[in-house]
Amino acid sequence: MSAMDFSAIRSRLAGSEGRLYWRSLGELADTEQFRDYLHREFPEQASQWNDPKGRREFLKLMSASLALAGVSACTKQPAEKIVPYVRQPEELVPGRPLFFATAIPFGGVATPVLVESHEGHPTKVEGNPQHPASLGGTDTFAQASILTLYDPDRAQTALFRGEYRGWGDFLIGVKDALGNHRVNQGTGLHFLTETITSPTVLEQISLIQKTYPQAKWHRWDAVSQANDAVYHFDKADVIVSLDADVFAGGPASIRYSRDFATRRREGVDVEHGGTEAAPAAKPMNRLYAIESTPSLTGAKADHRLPLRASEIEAAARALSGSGGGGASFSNPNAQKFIEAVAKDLQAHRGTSLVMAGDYQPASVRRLARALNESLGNAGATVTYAAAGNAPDDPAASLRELAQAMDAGQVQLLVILGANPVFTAPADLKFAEKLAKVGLSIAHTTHPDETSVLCHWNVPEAHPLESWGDARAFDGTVTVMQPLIAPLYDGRTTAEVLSAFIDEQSGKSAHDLVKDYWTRAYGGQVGGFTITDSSGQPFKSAESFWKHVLHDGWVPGTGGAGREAGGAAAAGAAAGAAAATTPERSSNLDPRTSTTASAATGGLEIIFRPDPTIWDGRFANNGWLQELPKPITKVTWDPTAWISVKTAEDQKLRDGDLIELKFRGNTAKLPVAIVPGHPDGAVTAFFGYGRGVIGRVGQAPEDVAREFDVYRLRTSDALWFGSGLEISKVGRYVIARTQEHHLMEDRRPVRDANIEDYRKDAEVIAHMGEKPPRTMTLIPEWQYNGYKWGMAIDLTACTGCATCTVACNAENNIPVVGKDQVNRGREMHWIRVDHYFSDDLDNPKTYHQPVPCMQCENAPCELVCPVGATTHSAEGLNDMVYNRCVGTRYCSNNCPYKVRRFNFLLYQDWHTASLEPLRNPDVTVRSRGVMEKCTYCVQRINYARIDAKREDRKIRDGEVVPACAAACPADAIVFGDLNDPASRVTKLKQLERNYGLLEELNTRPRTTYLASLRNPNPELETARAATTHD
Amino acid sequence: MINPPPATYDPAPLIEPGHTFGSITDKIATVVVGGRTPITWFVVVSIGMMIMGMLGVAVTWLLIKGTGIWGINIPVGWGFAIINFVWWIGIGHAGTLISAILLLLKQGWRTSINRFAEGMTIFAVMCAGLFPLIHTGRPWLAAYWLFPYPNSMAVWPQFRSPLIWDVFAVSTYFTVSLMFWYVGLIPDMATLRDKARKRPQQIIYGVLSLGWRGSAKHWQRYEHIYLLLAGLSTPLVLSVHTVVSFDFAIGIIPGWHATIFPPYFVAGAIYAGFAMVLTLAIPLRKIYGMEDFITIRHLENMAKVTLVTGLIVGYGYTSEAFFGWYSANKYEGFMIWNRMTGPYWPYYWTLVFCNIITPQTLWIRKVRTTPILIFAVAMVVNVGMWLERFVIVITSLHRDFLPSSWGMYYPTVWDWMTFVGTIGMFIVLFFLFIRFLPMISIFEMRTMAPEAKLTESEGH
Amino acid sequence: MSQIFHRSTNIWSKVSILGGLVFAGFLGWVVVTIAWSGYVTGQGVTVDQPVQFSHAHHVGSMGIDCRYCHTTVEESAFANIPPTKTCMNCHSQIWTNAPILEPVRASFRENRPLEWTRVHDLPDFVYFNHSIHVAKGVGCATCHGRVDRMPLMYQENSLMMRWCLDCHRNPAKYIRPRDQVFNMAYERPADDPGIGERLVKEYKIADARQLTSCSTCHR
Amino acid sequence: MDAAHALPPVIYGLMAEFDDPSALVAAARRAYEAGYRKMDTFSPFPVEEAWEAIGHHDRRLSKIVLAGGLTGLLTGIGLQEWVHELAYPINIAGKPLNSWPQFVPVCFELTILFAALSAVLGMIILNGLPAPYHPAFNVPRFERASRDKFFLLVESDDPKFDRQATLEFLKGLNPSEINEVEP
Repeated sequence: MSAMDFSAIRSRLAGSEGRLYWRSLGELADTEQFRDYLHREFPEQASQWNDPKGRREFLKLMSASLALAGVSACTKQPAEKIVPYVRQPEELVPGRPLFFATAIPFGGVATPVLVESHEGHPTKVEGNPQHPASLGGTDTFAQASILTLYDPDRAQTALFRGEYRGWGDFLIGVKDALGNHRVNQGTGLHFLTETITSPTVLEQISLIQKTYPQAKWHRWDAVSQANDAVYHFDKADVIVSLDADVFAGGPASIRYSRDFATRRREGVDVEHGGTEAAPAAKPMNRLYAIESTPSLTGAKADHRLPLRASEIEAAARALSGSGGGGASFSNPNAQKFIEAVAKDLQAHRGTSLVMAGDYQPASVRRLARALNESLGNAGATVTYAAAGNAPDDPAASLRELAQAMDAGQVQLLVILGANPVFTAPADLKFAEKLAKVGLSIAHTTHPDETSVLCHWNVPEAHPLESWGDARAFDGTVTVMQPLIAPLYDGRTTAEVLSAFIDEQSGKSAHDLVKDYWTRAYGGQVGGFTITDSSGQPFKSAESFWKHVLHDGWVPGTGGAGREAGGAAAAGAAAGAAAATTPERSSNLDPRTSTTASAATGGLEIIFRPDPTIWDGRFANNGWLQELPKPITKVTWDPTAWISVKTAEDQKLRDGDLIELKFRGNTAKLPVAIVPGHPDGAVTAFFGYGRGVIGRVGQAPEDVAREFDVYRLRTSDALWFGSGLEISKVGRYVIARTQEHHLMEDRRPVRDANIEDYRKDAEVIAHMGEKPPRTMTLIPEWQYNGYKWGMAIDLTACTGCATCTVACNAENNIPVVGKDQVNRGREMHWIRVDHYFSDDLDNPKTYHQPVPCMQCENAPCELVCPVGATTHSAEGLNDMVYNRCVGTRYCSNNCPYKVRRFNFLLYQDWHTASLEPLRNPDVTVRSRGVMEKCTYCVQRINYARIDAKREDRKIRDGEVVPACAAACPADAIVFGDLNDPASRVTKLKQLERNYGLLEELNTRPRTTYLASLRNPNPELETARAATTHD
Repeated sequence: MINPPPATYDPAPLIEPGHTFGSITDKIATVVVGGRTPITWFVVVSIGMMIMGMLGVAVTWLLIKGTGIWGINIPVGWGFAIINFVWWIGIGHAGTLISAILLLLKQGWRTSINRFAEGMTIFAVMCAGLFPLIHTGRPWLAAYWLFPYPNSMAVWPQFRSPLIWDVFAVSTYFTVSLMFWYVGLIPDMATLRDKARKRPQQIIYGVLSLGWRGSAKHWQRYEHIYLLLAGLSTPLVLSVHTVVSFDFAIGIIPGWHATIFPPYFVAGAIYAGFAMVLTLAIPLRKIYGMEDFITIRHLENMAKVTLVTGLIVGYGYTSEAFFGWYSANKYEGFMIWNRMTGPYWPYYWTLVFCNIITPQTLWIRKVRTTPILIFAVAMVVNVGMWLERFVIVITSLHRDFLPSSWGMYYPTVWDWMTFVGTIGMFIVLFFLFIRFLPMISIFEMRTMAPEAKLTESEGH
Repeated sequence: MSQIFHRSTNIWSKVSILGGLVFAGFLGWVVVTIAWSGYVTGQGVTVDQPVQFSHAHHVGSMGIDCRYCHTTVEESAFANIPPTKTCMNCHSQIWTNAPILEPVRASFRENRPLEWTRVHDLPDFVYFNHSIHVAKGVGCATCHGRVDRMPLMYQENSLMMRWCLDCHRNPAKYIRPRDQVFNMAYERPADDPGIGERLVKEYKIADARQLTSCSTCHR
Repeated sequence: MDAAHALPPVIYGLMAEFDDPSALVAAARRAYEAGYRKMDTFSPFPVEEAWEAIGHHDRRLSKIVLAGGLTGLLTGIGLQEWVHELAYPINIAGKPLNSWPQFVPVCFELTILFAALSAVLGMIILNGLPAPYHPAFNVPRFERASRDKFFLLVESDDPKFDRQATLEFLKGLNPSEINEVEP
């Protein structure tokens, strides 16, 4: 079987008039192979149950359920109990949710959130609007964390050698173990953690180190986001990314997305805070991405240069005009590109920004920093921590531990949060060395590869069960308070560490944290100057504490003082690391290279954390497993990304299963051909192939076990390395939610260059036809009250898919599992469509969130025989689950295909632990029922009722659907179209506002704001010809 | 459109010479009363039973698990269930056409085939009706939400939906066809009652015949309403497939949203129906030696109708393709192009071969007059017409407006079991009918006997 | 030939056909009657409760206001079932050792909630909100009946959808002045027929189109 | 069917048997001319001339069916208009409440349904069916009325009926056989 004929594709692309988009490559080639590939991909007789039993069963379990009692009017309802409180809490009003400010740490860094709680159980995570690191936005991980809270597979009790123990037993166990360490000053006492920014914990560690000077503290982050730079996109006009993906999710991406989007829109629309003169005053920012693996940042970029990861450093040098000039790049356009970028940077001294990727070596980070400093950006568009937070060699600390273990010097090892057995570089052989440890303690959320090999297992409390504190990416100290008493016997890191500190032993997390901040208020620790947001001191430690709990963060540690905060955060962490961080290995001089660039022989392998399950920590989270990964739209499995050209050379097709051989280690991955991927390189994603985790994440005992990419990772090639060999070993079925990535000439996404748009704003309207409202025989329905509508700004959208996960959580959307996704039955109410265009080797990439359009002339309603979907007085396209018989006609007749059908019983009717997860305001759908986006009608009703009771109109912004609320880029705006002052009305008046498929006269209430780009004329020439049809 | 055969050659007779009232009566009635049942009957019925068993299993599993056991998905929300529904309902049409329209057109040759053609209609509609019921996976709801009746929710069906039109059209069609059939049977029941010698038979047929005794006064009213029923069934049968076509034509999906659908569906229905009548008639006349009554002339006439309707269907396809191009509508254009060259191209071209190419052989008289050949053609057409529905339903849905939502459809084993199962059900029902009711209308055949002609004796 | 049937069968056949029709109709009637009866809807059925609590006594005789126990009825969808604490406010003083109140005391002692059986139980796909109804002048008694005359609580109305619609289509028929909402005994002034319409205007109650939109109650 | 008499008749009537429709029709005409009215013919298939000969033609069914059809039509219109304009007026797909063009199909189907029902029931009722018992069946050879023989029956309660005379008269029609029909 030969690979598809890509030359055919190229010629088609070349020969085609104007802009040509393509679907999946196979179809573009439209070869025989592709057809038989299609058929092999979906064997006609594929059985309903080719999913491993346990796994499939659990999928249901990952979504809440509420029996649709009495769906048919005849069924007699079973008697229902009401159980009132014995003593009812003051603030609690049954039937009204409460919101609490807290934080969800991610890799040690806080994501500030507000959590919605119904009668004492948290159901939904929102961003904390007042917190500088959130401004109301969240990311996929924060949204999905609520599901992890209720995950029945979590570690539940303390275990010693697999036997049940209580917390008390653990404290005693530790006391005994510490016995002789007191004498030998802690020799042989080792701690292993991930990055820690919690002031409380850091203090504990320093206390421990006081008592046990010989104790060693090691740090290991499988995927370290530790970066000592804090970017200020709001001040940057020209941004250059050196393999940095700032929109990929994680604490920093939230604020970054917002600032970036704001600056992108301000220059265009009055409504986004610009002025008529705005364009001149505040130009739209311009983003260059010089990157290896295609990322969301690259997708958003105005110009993108695909390079191998190993070439980034050379590019950085070339950019800084230092040395790299002569370097030869795999990409012929590189020189021209870099020159243009360099020119643009020089033209924007002080308002430009160079970002180095977390997955690039320290040298690149230093180059970027030097560049920023020379451009006068440092302090303006970027601030740096005083001390470098990230060690040059992230593996050094762990290697040292491994050596100590190997030498049998480790008597007591305490592993807090990290999962080294799974994630440690292969060459450290951590697992076998762990056996040589006298006594090992693992503190983990789930039983995992590490905990099963440790003597003591202590369940880690979920952030929403925990008292604690952590710093946001910008240093803002953020306090965590529990929303619910620990479901199991979980403990926080602070509690575990307290066992090692005599004066703290056995203290509760609450006491530990509050005690620390009371002392901090008193100025004894931390060196904080504590004032409220207006700069005034607090009356008392108590009022300070109350205030902090209410707002969720400590004023003065971030916000205005972001630099200071950043420094403090990094400083603290670094101080922590200092214990073991080896001497900075020379080359602080940016001009000397540290990496052997330019692959010699074989392919280059690039490692990346999985976009949805990250380093594997979310492997047991059904929402994230089923969340389509950006660009490829693959669910439930990792893929190896290769470029089109590489695919040709290697004769590979989508779905081929390949074996990767790197430094003597092997792993297997299915192939995904990704246009825009650098040639001669393969990107492999961490996180899959987990041996121990839970029913969802655990790879079945088959080829999926070999998807573990950590097997290939060595401590000298943590993020990339050359000398990879791949060979095809078979085929593997990957479940994608989108097979076709070509727009045809249908223009679902309309886009233009800012210059063209400024010249003629009509350019957007001309990309489609819109029938005049008069073109109808029948009288129109009038909407006199509220008239709900939505505008989605494609200029702002980064395609991060946070909206999808937020919708899952808000609307009790079930997880259906790989098999069902493969059959085209995913249930997401809002999907993020993805399209390519232009150059096959370096395409433009588009993202488009698609919820229900809430058409005024809804084709779905017309054809429903039972009137299960009708129009409300406010113009909502209501879906009445309990009336639906399930003819699926509505879905057939929906031009947007946004309706979702419960083909099987996807809801879980049995698992008690998931019951509290449900949003009680949304019906849980049963088998055979159609469902779809409702504009979060429960929130609308809630607001309407409140407004009516207070005898007023609903205020603009009072109703915010889950997707809009979660969006970090503020790309989704919802409101009343009858209110001329509402934001959404204003947005819909913009010339770049258009309706999807509006030529069908469905009159969608959801419309889009066209995607605008701000390309550099110098680089644009190539494409100028093909910008319009 | 159905004219008496041109005089270019002398047509075979409608009934072989030498038959009297008695001989006709005995020949047909003995099959039911007193006659020995041919072994083939048992073979066929037991096979049918087995196939029907698959239907039972498939439906049970469906009710337990839900429609997810089928190949359907988003975007292809309709699959085999609807395809089979349209296919079966189409087949049904020929029966009504023969019994009603040919009656109005005074086509004598309908007489010996209308009875089992009507039977075929009833059973085909039964098979068809099964699908709307089960295709929601929750028939209990479909049953009581689709019919309007005062209920505790004070909500009613949504009469703008073609599916509701379907409910009314199909149930009306079934009821009327059933009555039409039964009315036709009454006098023959009387015959059976009088010929029967076993008490139980006498009672059963006696009850069913309502005590018919051939009184002139009865005959007069009988003939009157028989004509009226024919007059009512004619527009009905046309309306039914029109409504079925609305299920698609009302939708906005390219490939469905076409004004040509009603006529083209009706023609298709008759086409498929006649193919099925031939498929049944040719073996039947062999097994039961009915060559005297179902003569080559009948087969030839039916072959002609098949040819004509086949041509109309062909025109339908052509115009679909033409307007795909002529409309200059990107969606329409892509739709037809995708049918011809997309992933499902083999289905489309097979369909063209079965429904347009093959029937052309019927221009040749040799083919029209050779039962085995006609049978072969009819079989091909049966397949072709099923494929037509597959192409219309699947290829239109699987790639509609937004490329991002495009998908594929692959039937599962359950789809196949359900489909094949209904064929078994059809066979069983049909052969039960053959065994327990006269397969040819006896009293109408009598009128074909030469002696039935009135010799103007005395009087005015 | 000999007759197959007896003379009388002529009558019998006709009679049995008519009889069949009548019987079918009767069956239909039976089904409907059962489906709409209290047996299915729970209308007028008293259910066993852990404590034989008498609204008649507390509301009727003692004249305790609804809101003393159902505290959240004005602010929340759910009209709070009182915590045991509320009972004990009085019953720690009076009837302190009435055997009938033992479950209450036990609950308070052992901090174990009482388990009441729901009397008004809407299907889970219906979202009823007390606060808005109360705010718009729908009296407690309008839906719950004269609770002050119910020794044991039961469901006054069928709670069928058509029953809800009856008011949602024409609120004027039912609403009363806000200050009368909690008055069990309220009667409309006979001399003021226009009061309904007037209140609908005054309270800005939405029109039927809004009130009968599906998403008003179903989400 | 059973006519009421002052005194119970000895027999129900006299029945003449013929071999072919022509003979039957001829005989029936003669009998009608002879002034007999209460009579009937029996044939294995409809013979139009036969009922003309005995002067029978019932046109009521046309009106019944028409009435049935109209009822169906009105039911259809009434039902749909009521449901969508009065019972639960709601905005569906932005279409007007009275989307009459979309109500046509159901109206049509109901028209046909009601018409057909009234036709069949009308026929059965007017024919006084079901009537499993009939005196004619008492004649053994009558079973051939549903096979190949043709019968003319003169009922005894015909004013002109006289057991002897009528018997003679029927003989004159040269039937293949004559039977007395017991009640």
